[in-house]
Amino acid sequence: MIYLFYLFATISVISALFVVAAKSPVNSVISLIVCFLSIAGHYILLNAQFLAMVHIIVYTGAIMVLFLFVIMLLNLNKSSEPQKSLITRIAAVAAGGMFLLTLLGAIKNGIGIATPAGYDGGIGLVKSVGMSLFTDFLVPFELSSVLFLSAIIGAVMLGKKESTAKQMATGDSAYAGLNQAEHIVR
Amino acid sequence: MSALILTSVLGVILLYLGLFGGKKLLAPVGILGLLGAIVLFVMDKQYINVTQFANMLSFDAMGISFSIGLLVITILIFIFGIDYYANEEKNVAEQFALMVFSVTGALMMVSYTNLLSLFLGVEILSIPLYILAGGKRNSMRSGEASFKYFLLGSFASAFLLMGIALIYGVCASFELPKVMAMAATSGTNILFLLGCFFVIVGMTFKVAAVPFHFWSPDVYEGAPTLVTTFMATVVKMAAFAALYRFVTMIGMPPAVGKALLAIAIVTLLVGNITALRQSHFKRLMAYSSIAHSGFLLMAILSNSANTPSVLFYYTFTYALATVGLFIVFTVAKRAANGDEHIRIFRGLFRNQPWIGVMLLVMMLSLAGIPPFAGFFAKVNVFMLALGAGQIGLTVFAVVMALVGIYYYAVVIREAFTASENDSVLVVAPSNLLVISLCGIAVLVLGVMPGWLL
Amino acid sequence: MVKTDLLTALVPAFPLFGAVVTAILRRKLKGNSAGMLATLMIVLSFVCSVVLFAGHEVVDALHSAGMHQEHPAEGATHIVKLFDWINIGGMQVPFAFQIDALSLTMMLIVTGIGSLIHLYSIGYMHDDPRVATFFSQLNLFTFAMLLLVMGANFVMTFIGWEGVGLCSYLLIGFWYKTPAYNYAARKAFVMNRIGDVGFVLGLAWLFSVLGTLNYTEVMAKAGTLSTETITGITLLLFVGAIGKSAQLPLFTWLPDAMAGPTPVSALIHAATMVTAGIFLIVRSSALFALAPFTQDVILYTGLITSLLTASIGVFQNDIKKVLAYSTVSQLGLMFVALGLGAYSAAMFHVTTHAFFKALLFLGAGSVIHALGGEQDIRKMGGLKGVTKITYVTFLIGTLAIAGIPGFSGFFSKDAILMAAYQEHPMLYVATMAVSLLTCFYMFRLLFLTFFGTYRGPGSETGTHAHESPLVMTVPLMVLAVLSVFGGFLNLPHLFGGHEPMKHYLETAADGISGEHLFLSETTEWTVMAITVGLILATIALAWNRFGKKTTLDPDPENLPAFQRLIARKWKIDELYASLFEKPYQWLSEHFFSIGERMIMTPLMIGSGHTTERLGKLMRRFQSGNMSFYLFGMVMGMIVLLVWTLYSV
Amino acid sequence: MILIALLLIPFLTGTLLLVARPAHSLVIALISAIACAVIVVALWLMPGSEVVTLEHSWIPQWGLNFKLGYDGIGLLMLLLTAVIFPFIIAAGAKETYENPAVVNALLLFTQSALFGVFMSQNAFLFYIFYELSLLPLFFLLLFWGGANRRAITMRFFIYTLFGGLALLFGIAYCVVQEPSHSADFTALHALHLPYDVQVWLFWALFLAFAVKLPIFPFHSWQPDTYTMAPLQGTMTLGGVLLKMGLFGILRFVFPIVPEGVEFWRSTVIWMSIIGALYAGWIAFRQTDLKRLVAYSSLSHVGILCAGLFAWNTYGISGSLYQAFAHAVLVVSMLYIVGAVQRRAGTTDLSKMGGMKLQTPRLAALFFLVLINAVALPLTQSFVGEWLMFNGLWQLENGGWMALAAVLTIILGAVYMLYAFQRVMLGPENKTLVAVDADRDDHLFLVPLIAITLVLGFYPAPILHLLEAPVQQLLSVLN
Amino acid sequence: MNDVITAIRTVPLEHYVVLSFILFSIGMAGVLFRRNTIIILMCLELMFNSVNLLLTAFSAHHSDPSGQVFVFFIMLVAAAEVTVGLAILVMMKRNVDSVDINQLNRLKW
Repeated sequence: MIYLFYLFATISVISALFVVAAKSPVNSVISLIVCFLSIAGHYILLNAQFLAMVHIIVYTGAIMVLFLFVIMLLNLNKSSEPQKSLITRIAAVAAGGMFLLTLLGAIKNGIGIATPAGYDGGIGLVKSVGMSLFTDFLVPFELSSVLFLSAIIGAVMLGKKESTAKQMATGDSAYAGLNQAEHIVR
Repeated sequence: MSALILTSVLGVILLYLGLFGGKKLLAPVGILGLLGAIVLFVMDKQYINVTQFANMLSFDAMGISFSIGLLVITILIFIFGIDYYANEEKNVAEQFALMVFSVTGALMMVSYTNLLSLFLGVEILSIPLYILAGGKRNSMRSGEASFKYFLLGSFASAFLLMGIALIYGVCASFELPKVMAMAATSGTNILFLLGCFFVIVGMTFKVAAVPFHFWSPDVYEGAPTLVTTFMATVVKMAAFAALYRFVTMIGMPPAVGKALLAIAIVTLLVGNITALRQSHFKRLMAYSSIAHSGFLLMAILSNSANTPSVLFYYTFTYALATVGLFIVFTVAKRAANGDEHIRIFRGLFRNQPWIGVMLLVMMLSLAGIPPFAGFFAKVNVFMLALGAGQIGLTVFAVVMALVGIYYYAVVIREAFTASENDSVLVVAPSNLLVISLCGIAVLVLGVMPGWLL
Repeated sequence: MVKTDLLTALVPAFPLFGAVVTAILRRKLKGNSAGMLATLMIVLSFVCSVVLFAGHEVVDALHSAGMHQEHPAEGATHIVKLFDWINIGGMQVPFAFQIDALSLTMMLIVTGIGSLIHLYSIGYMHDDPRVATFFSQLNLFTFAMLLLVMGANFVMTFIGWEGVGLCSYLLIGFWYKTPAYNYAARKAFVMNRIGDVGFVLGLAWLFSVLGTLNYTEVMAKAGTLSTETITGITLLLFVGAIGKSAQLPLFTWLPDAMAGPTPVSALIHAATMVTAGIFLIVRSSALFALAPFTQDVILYTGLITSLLTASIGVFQNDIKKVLAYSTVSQLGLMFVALGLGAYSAAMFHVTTHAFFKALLFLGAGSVIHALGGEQDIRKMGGLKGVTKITYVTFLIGTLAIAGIPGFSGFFSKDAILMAAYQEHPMLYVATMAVSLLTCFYMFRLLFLTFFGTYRGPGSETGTHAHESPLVMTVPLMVLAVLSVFGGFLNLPHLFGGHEPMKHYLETAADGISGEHLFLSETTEWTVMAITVGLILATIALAWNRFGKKTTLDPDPENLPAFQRLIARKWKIDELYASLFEKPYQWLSEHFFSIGERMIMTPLMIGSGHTTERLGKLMRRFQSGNMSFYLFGMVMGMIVLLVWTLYSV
Repeated sequence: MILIALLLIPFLTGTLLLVARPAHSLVIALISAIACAVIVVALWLMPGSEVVTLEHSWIPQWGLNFKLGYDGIGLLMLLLTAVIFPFIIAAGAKETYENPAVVNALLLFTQSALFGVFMSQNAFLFYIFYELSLLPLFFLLLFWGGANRRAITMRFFIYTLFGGLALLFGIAYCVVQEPSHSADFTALHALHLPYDVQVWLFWALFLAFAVKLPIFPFHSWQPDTYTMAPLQGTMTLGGVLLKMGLFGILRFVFPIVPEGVEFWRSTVIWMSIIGALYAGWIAFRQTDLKRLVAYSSLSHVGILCAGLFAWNTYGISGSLYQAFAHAVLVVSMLYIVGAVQRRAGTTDLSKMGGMKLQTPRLAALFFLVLINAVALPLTQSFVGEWLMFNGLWQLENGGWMALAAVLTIILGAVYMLYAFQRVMLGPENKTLVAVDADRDDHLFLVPLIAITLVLGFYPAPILHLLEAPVQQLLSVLN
Repeated sequence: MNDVITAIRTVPLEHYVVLSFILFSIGMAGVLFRRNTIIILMCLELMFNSVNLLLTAFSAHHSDPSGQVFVFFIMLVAAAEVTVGLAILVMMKRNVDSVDINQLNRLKW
């Protein structure tokens, strides 16, 4: 069992790294999908069957496709992304590393979470999660509809194609040179 | 709860209104709906102080006062919206609706008793705002603001989530009472502390505290003024209420207290000092908002019985003044053909004495000069901090308050200096109404703070 | 009693009334009316004083007791309290007058000589357009001087003290168009102020130890104080006296004060105000008598001052300056007397000096008037034929000041010389030297002015010169009479007198009762003879040098070095200028240019600028670059995390 | 009720003026100010009315009460304000301002705030009025100030608020420490803080007043501001506003941190005295008449503060008495400055001289004002200074303090007479064409001079007022 | 079923915590590392997912379904966010013709 965990863990970490490192966005997407799948594997290991399914459907099925779709739509699949300067990248890696170190250092003496006595392996099943979702978590569930509605409105509002590019310029003309003109009247 | 339902439904109604061309009706209906929500809050006695919906929300005294405050501010912004969107054809309904949705999220944030409600509240509050910030679709600045806000906001959300997850890991529950009970016993658990820390990171991002403040000047500047107003007021109120709830829940372990203290200090410093050399009004207000976050964090830090009322008084009066000022700004900006430098206020008093006086009142309130509301707000914060034994912090805050007065005074000075060219300021009646309401409220609440508490 | 109170209040009230009325109506009062009114007021005041004097119990007592009063009569001191002036906490300073022998003497001098000088001024100031103002100020001065002498406590005296200083300032600078006069006025006021500092401090000290400032109580309690305290207090009071009475080191203002109209010089800078210092010391003689060190200081200050200024007087060419230095010198002599504990002698000299110095000043004024404003004695001469009355009276004044037996100055000066001799023969020699110098320069003055031939410009004979009108000469004559017979006020035993003045004053000033002259009559006669002989010799010397002078004296610049130094007043003015004035100005300028402009203001502005600069710097962090923002957030978070989690 | 009236009369009149901008604003303002003066004088003359208290619940949640009242010291301050303000307003008659109605309104607002300061019995109430008094001044300076007014106004505003915020901190600290949190002075005065707290809290409470007065190292704002401000602004600042500093010291510093005062007393006294000497010294070489007056005020104030900190009957009552004198002095002196400026067209001393030839009456009035400035006996100033010197003397090492303090009377004489000479005396100024003081000038100055002389001659009414409260203050010491 | 239970328990909770931290850090570093907005968005998703994993692990550990419900909500929110984010991205791409975050620096100071 633990070997399976290690396997999935290795896959997810490597694919995650690849997401970050990949030159082409499509490659990133693919590795992210791999990563997500491996995470789904973890879910299954944890007997969270419902989550595993939803995860694959939502992430791999919807979100990642959306990503791919956008990449295609905007024709971003060029590895022409200008690299950040070396210093920035080193700093980024250092920051990530330091952050990880800090976190790991924090738990070096154990996480201090006691193992509960009783155990119910079935909580990850659809039935259990569903019960919880539609009883205790009903209100958030309903309210999340608002979230989606907003997201939809947003997508429509922002994603709609604007008439011409010229308007952009005029819209901003008032700001022209503002940064330069920012002298303080004293 | 009925109010939550009402606001959610109100958003949909507004969308439909927009769909069927009732543009003129948007704001009135919105205002009516929000008023209705206020009425519902006042009426719905059965929910008061009772943790409802499987420990998701609890409309206790603090929740209700903040909710009503939020709704009042939103109403004011809606009235502002009448004039603000008067010349716009597209997407007006959507923007109003998004604001209503956002308020719904804010209402959740101020009365959550479950970390899930907090998280959802934050997201419901934020996602409409990401969109609203990009509301001026033909403006690069608006887009940039939207994007910055979104990206940084999501980034912060990730931390918030991480924090919640860690807390859950230790406490095995998302419900505040249970977490509180666990915090009492295992408050020093390292994961728990990490969790608290990350949640605070997420929340302080929303209140624009240093070092998570970077978004605010840029977003304030780029977003449409109305949205900026909304962000500066509603978001701040909601986020502070949420932060306070969270802090009381975890009972302020020393490590968290230290983190908050450090954040408060740098926030005060950066907010006030950076604003000194700022002459772009919206950015100035952003830094001012950061600075005020610093003061509010002091109140949070003290974590005493008075903190909620002080927080409410502070945020509400701050919001009133900010709304009024942004409207004055909009008016002046129009007269100055879109310039946003503070020099646009020049000649304001001569041109429109009443508006000038109102600007003065609101600015002074923000600066914390008596007898305006900001004064008692600050005093109470100081007293809370002193009550908690934070003498050094208070001294520092006092010095920073002094620095703060300077940049407000600079704006006042501009407004009360005669201008070279007499451009005519046109103030729509609705705007005049809001400005006057805000100004007078700030004054009245400053003189009689008891009426609000 | 009521009558006394009323009269007492009226004495200062008249001049005050006169001052106010003439000031307010100065436009309306044409011609001599202002002068008349003012003079009338002083005369009324004088009359009141005389009535008071006559009604004074001590006078009766002295008469009835054949002037052999051993102990002051009961009721010799009469306090007239008008109201509580400053009354708070333990401090009670009533607005009260003290009527006793001392104050009555001074009142009589002030109002008496004051009346004469007022009268004189009517003529002297006749042509001045601001004559009413002049009289107003003169009246005000009299008022202040009366307060000074009549006050029943130190603070009352201080009111007058400052008041006369103010009037002195006003009157010195009366002709305000000339900057030099204004400067002189300012100098006088400031120097007086320096003395006042001492006075105030002395009073504060006195009050803090005794809890009262009323003369009667202070004198009664004086014995309870330690010697150190008394020495300190008296030294401070003496500083006040120095300022007012123009002693070293604060004497330089008095010669400059001659810028004022001559009657002013006569009244203020000769007869009354400058003697305030002596008055003060006599008034508090009970204190001074207990402070031997202070007395020594007074003695030597007086001595040095009188020698120094007498020497300067020899080389002065301005008629009024000569008199001014003579005044300082005479005041010095009075201080010598005070230092020797001869309070009565000092007061006696005050009185006679008031007579003859007023006379001399008025005479000088008459001369100046006659010559149309000329003050340089080198340009005078031969006036005795033209201005007869002036000449005669001036001559009498000169004789009096020189100490020719029979004249008032002789008796008073002799008393001081005797006291000096009694202390130490060397002191006698020194004071004698002062007398001789006085004698010399006074006769030089007399001879140069009235004898010889006219040396002035424009005319060979000085034909345009004319005698002054009656209104001016009458006071001269009265004063001349007083100068002659003033000495009988305090005729010493030696000449068969009973020293009535001394006995009278004894009732008021405790110090006087402690005086004892124990020289034998022979010694006294011998000393006196030597004195007179030397004086006569000096007169002869003066006559020899200046009696028939027809040519101009050499310019002081051409004198030999040492004489030039003296003629330049020992360069004391220059010394003060470089020692005090220059540093004062330098400090004033540099406190401003360095202290304010380079430290204080930059500190204030700089702190603001620094903050602003910091703001500018911090603004750079808001670079607009998202990577930076993200990085900033993360780094901030890491720092916070490390700091909070690992340091708990 | 009458106390409320005092607050409202100027405030409402001011509002009226601001809104309606009538042509005869000066008259209206003057009537209002005189009405206040009448009320206050009536309060003063009515026996047994020395402490009137009006208490009303204000912010029940924080236990704050709206509490007005006054003791002898408060009454003196009220009297001072009420008496001086008609003059300050009347001084505007000669000025040619744009929008005189607004000026008058601002002045009336200041007056209202000042009344509030002197009557409030609650620390927060005090603070509110204290800061409120600053705002009208801010605008007065900003609109009607002289050269470089924008920067200087800002400096003045911020510097004063710097002190104000320190005070706020101090108040907040005390209120927190005090169990009832009511911020009532009575409660605060009963508070007994630990010694080491008092030692530092002293500065928090004192700083505001040190800046307001201002005393030595905190004075940098003052000369520029006084010089730049319009005449009436300077009058208000120097005449009345700085009295709040003294009053505040008596209200806050002495009763709340007596041990702190004890600890810092000689430091403060020396600071004040050094400042007084320093300013007096500087005043001498000033070429601008107004700046000279500014420094002279600074010098006077130093002595005021030193006297106050002598903390004995004479020191405090002398200081308060002198406060009154100083108010009268500053107003009259500045009026003279204004009169001279109008005639000579400048305040530059080096360009003046010989004015007396053409304006003898003005010169006479100037001189009468001047004698108050140099604290000649029988003027008000003398009584105050005399008491203060005595108060200082009675301290430990008081002799040196008194000596140093008394030196200011020399400095005062030097610069005042110098100024007088530069302006008025000297040979005729051919280019100058000046009219003499007219009826208005007399109407303005003569009453002030009369106050000076009358109260210098008969100070009992005021001193009597101070006796009891000063004793009460002193009882804190034990 | 017991097999499953024991199976789940064979992996210590710490492992999940560490894994989650690692993924989170990688995501975070990615956000800092890349300039391409779309990849940054993906990195954000990665961060969310690490949290999901953690929550699920905790949930399983505590036998409490609410953790998994929370994950469900996170997915929900993530979906909404991605929607909005990509919409904004599209808008940006249209406006400035770039998805490079360093191009977005008009708003500053």
